[in-house]
Amino acid sequence: MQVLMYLIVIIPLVGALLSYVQKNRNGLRIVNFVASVAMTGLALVLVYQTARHGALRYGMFYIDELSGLLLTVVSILTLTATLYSFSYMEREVVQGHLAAARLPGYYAMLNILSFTMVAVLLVENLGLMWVAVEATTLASALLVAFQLNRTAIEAAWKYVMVCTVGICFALLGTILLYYTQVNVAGSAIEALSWLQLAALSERLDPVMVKLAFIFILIGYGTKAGLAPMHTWLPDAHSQAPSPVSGLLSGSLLSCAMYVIIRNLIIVQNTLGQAFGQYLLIGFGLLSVAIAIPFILLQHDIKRLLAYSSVEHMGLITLGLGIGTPLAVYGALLHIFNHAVAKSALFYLAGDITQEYHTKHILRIRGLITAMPLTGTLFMLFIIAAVGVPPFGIFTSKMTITWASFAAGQPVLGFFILLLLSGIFAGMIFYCAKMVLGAPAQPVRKAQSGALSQIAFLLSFLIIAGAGIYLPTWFNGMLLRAAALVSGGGY
Amino acid sequence: MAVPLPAPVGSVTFAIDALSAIFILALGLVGAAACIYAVGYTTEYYRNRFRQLAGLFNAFLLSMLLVFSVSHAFAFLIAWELMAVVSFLLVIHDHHDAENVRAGYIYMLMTQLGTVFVATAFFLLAARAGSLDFGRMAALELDSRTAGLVFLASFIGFGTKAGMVPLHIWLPRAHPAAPSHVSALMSGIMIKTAIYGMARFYFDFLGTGPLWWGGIVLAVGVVSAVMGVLYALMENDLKRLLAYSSVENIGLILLGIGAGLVFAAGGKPGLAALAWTAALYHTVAHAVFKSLLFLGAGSVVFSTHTKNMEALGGLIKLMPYTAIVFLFGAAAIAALPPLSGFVSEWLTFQSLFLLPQALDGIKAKVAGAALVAVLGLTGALAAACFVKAFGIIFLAKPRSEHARYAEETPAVMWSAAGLLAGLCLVLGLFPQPLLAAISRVFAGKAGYDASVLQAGNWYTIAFRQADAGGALTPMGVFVLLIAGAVIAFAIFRFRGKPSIIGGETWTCGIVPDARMEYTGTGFSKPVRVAFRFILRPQRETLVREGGKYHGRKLSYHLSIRYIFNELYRPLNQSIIRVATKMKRIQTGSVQLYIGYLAAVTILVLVWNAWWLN
Amino acid sequence: MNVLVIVLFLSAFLLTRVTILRTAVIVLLLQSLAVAAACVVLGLETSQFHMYLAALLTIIIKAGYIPAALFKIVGRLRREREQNPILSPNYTSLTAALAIVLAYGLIDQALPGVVTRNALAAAIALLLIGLLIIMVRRQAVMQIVGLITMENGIYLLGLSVVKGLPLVIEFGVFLDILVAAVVLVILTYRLKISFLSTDTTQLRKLKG
Amino acid sequence: MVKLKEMLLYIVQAGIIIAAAPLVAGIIKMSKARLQNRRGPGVLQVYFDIYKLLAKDSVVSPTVSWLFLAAPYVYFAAAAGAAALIPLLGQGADLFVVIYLFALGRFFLALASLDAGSAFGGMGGSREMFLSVLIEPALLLALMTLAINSGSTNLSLLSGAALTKDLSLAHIFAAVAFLIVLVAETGRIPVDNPDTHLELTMVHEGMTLEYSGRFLGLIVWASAIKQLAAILLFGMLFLPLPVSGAAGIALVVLLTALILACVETFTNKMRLFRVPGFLAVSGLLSLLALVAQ
Repeated sequence: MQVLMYLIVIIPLVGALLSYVQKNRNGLRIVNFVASVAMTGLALVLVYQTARHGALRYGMFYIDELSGLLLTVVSILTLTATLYSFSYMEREVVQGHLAAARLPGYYAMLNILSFTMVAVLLVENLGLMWVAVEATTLASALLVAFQLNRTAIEAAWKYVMVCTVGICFALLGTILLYYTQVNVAGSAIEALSWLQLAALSERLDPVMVKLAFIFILIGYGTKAGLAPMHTWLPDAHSQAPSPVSGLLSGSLLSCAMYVIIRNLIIVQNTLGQAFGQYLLIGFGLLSVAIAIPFILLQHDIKRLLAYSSVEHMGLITLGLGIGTPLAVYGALLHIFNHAVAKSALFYLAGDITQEYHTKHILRIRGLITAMPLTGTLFMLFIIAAVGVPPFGIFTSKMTITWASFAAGQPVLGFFILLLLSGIFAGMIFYCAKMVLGAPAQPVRKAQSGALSQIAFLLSFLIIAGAGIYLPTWFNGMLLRAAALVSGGGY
Repeated sequence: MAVPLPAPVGSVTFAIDALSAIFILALGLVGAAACIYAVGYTTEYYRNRFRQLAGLFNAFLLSMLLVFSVSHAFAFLIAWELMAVVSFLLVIHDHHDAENVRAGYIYMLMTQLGTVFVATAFFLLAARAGSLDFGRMAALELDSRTAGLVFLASFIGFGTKAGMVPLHIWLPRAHPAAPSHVSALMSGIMIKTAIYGMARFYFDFLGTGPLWWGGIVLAVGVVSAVMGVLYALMENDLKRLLAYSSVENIGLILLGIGAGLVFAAGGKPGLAALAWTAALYHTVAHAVFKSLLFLGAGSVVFSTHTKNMEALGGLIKLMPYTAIVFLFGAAAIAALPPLSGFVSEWLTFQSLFLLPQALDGIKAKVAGAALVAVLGLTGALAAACFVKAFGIIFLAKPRSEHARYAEETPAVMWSAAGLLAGLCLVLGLFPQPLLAAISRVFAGKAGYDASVLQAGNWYTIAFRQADAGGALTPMGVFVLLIAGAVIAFAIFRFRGKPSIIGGETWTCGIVPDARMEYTGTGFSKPVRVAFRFILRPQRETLVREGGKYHGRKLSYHLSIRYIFNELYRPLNQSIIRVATKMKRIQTGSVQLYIGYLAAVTILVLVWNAWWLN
Repeated sequence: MNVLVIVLFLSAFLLTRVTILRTAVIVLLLQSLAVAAACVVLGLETSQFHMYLAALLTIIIKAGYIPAALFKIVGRLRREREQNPILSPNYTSLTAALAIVLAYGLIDQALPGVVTRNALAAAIALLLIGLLIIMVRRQAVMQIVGLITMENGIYLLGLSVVKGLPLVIEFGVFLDILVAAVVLVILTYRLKISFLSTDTTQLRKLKG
Repeated sequence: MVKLKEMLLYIVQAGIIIAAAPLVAGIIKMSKARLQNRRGPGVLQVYFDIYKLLAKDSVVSPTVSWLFLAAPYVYFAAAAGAAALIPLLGQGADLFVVIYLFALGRFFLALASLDAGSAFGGMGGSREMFLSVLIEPALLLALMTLAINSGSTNLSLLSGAALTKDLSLAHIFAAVAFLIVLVAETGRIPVDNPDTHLELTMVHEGMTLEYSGRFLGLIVWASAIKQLAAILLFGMLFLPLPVSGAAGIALVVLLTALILACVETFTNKMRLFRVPGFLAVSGLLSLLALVAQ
């Protein structure tokens, strides 16, 4: 197990190194294919073991059910993003948007990004976690700017500035938390280990913890795309190359959310649930609400999806805010579902923009005729993303809503449903505009590459499967993770 | 039966009780006919996309079956949404027509809004019951405030799906857009899932409520019935006409339900059962004849490739079987004895007529009488509407090339519709088995007493309650009609074998032409004029100078204003306006973005400080 | 220690007034040196070895590499200076003064009678002023300077309340700052190439 | 089989009404002529007309379908069925059945009017359906005033209720309301003119314009039956029988026929779009009757 954990961290690093020195394009593919498959496979084995045998700890590395869930997300998305990258980047080169010589750099950065994300999940220390989260920003910033055109640089600039300022706040919060820890336990104890913090949590100074949590929530919330700190998100997600957009939306946001959850566990123990609830529900509602106008009036396909991510992050936050085991379960399940669905949507959007040479929604028509598989899947994934059965997001969305009612907050539950139907209106409207009808240009049946099709179908199977049946071990893992969060304590 | 689902949904239970059984029966009858029909209908029309269509169609059937059979709120919502999305995909099946896509969109959106309320209703209840299982919800005693909220939420939610005015706006767009055998299912069964939901809530979950519940349902029912049939009568698109007629029939069902609620609230268990029986009987009857009509309309479209009634005519000779089955449907929906529509209409009349018994005072009398009068009005309008539909489509001479070269559909199509036509007659003549099935719904339900509705014998349906009663003998009516026809025949042959001489229709000496025939628009004109305060007809006459010898050419365009659609416009516009304003927060300025960040931090800190004290 | 605090206040205050990029970088350099000195002082007080290490890292990264890289850019951006800032220097200074007052007020409120009162106040002031500069300056370089100032503030805060973070984390933080600076510098170059200017207010294409 | 006997009673009753219907029509015609200072045809004239029509060949347009040929039978059967259900000899039936039997006949006749493809027929059908839209609510309201107290819509119970009642104000209101409906339903002045063949004014006659010979004979007879049934309904429900038994009924019918003739003589046919107002008066009276009870 120990080896497994180290391997998961090391493989992407090695992959990055090998990619960077690789000049041969086929070699590049083989390296990345092997690296991503190996990492995903090992990660899933590790997750399965965790689910079966409980938390594992080796030095600074730690994995429990909560990080296991996130590791599932990150590893699956790494695999699909890599698979999709092959054909996407190839086409970028063919279409002349990109020099072939820059491909090694791309794959190296991609590997580093997945390394940083895995690091966020596996370290057992809030400080190191902060380091890893900041590292994800930096690794992805260059990927966002990868196209090096004006908009990409603009997006990257905003991304780095806003997120770094936000993350500075998170650092401030982390330091404050450390301060309380030192006050209680002296500096002898392992600093900022969240296991220790959670164990100490009942003795921490509530005032300071409160202050710390505010900074932490706002700081990591920036990274997780909570309104009103979400402003960078649509820019960055729309300008990055599509595989990266998928990864950013699917796993990076989830990782930031994971960090918030880790902090939340400690804070809840110290302060009781109410404090975190108010903040989380507030930010969650605001995020869902703020996404509505942008989704209702949107002309950029990738920005549409990005705002949908804001909405989903808001929903997850709401689930965490409601705080009952059921709601947290829903939120965690939602993290998983959203990651799979949204990443696939970004990939598909990438294919679509490459085919139509535009991101403008109103210039894209008749997808289902022009690109039958892509169009069909795009529509199905949109339907999945707005939370319609039989896809998983429906289950998690309704679980969160139901939890809200069950927790004695029917008004909140009703508002969630109402706001979500606003999102629904926008998403379905633009989806219908793009997918249906007769294509404007003469129909030339286009197909995506075989590997990317595999990526799409894999995502589709997961999201459809998650709506119908969750494997018992996975479900059990989710339940235990939810119990961790709402029960507080490890 | 219990099936495990991903927790925390827990295991999903399936239960089919008397209530579900009735709806499943309707689904089975209509579904079977639609399936048989589809064998003929889809091959010609959708050769390319046949597989998709067939798959979705079956998924649609399955989803409706699930809606009727699950007994778990979460599973119900899954089935409910599944039904919505599958039917949405069916509505947009022919997506090259932008109108269909728009119809599908509006449908999907309204359904989603409806689901918001349905889910709210379920969750409100389930939160009290502490379980999502129907059994636990039914066992719950609710306080009146929650019960009222649940009632309103479920009524709005299910009402959207049922297509009650003013939440009906999707229905006349979506039903015509789908392929006809799907329209048949949508109008026949899908909107009845909402009735099922209401019945589930009002029987099982909520129990007897206050009087205003029934009042609201009755009011909405009246408006739906009258507006639906008025719009249907104004319509010249065959399938839209049928769709609006569905709005009307939902109104009629709601009248039954409303009366049932009033009776239950007024402590008249027998009459409450009677009124609900009326609603449920009409549900089944409408399922049969509306599907039949949609299948008939499908056949017409299949042969003529147009839904515009003004372009049809004379099909009775070209498509004789389709014409006969359509006539059955039209007569049934116009509630003519001895067909199925009459039985439910009679039951509804009885329950409305006895409405004053549940209440005291003059107001109740007037209200009851007014409701009966409105029901009569609706019935007469429906008759006018279907005289128009059948007359303009099937009778006289073809009005266009479309109709002139129509051919009878394959036997599989008209015989499928024929099955339903037979059912109309069976349900009209032998209502007892279905009534017996319906009466089982009330077994053990507080506030309902089905024993009032005793089937006296195999040919009579009757009810008797303290100082009220009534009986109907459809079979007797049928026998009398046969006897009357025999007498008529005898009279006809009284002076020997008749001879029939051919002679053109008299048109003041000119050779008759299809263009002289009365049009659908013309046929509905008197009603349009009389009801102009609701319908707000507008006409545009364009005068163009014709050739030298022809004088002027007139083109005439008539439209009515849908006052309920106009309710939505300001809403829509204000949403867009607000959204446009809100979008300004994303200015693109990175400094401002960081400003937001700082501002929210300060706000939260201040809130925190304030909250501490 | 008090001398350092005065230097820090002064540097922060100065930053609000400079419009020439090179001067801003020099001020930043000074500020970082002051922070490093604070580390050393704290090391003397607590006689913890890792404080010296932290001071060294601060000098290498914040007073060494980052200013060097910024100088290099600024050398390329000859014609760039902070013109028409969003908030004029006078007002910015005024706000900064308010921030300092606020910092003291906050500390007296939250931690009355703390020993390192002045250092803490300086830290919070740096944080707020850094944030302020990011919000009211157009030039990319000025924003980077603001960010580093903010970072310095947080670091100083850490120093003054918990005597610095554990070493491993400290390393990580420094690494991140280094990489962040690299990334930002690269992006600034790209801004110059693509937009012919490093004025960030022209980044207004992505909205809505 | 008791029921069989009952059924026979119904049929016998229908037979009597069928036989008597042309007579009543003739009586109305004659009394109308007398009121207008004409001699007019004899009371048996309608029989003669029908007899003559039944011997004639029918001219049928090639445009029409089987429906056109079947409609007279349905119309006749519906009228005869309605006649059988008036509670004279038989037990009577439900009120709504009678009303919907009328609707059945109307439905098919209106369809038939569209079948020949002439504009007159369509106009007649359209107007007939329009009138029915106005008549039915008014008719139901008028009958409701009675039924609401008896707690049943069974005609025999209703007529029983009428017999035992004194002539109250409410009763008179209701009677007048029903009379208005009766005029409209049987297609008489001021709603429709049974004697006209002027294109723009005819309603019922417009629908039957394409019929000739035996078919027309059937329709004329059926119309007479329907009229008699309606008159009987009015008489049974709203007029207290002065003498019991058949004589009483005959008297009531005569009286009603006379009233109809008077109405026809003293009013003019009104424009189509004034009819709603006319029937609204009926509705209003019914409501008054309801309130006055």
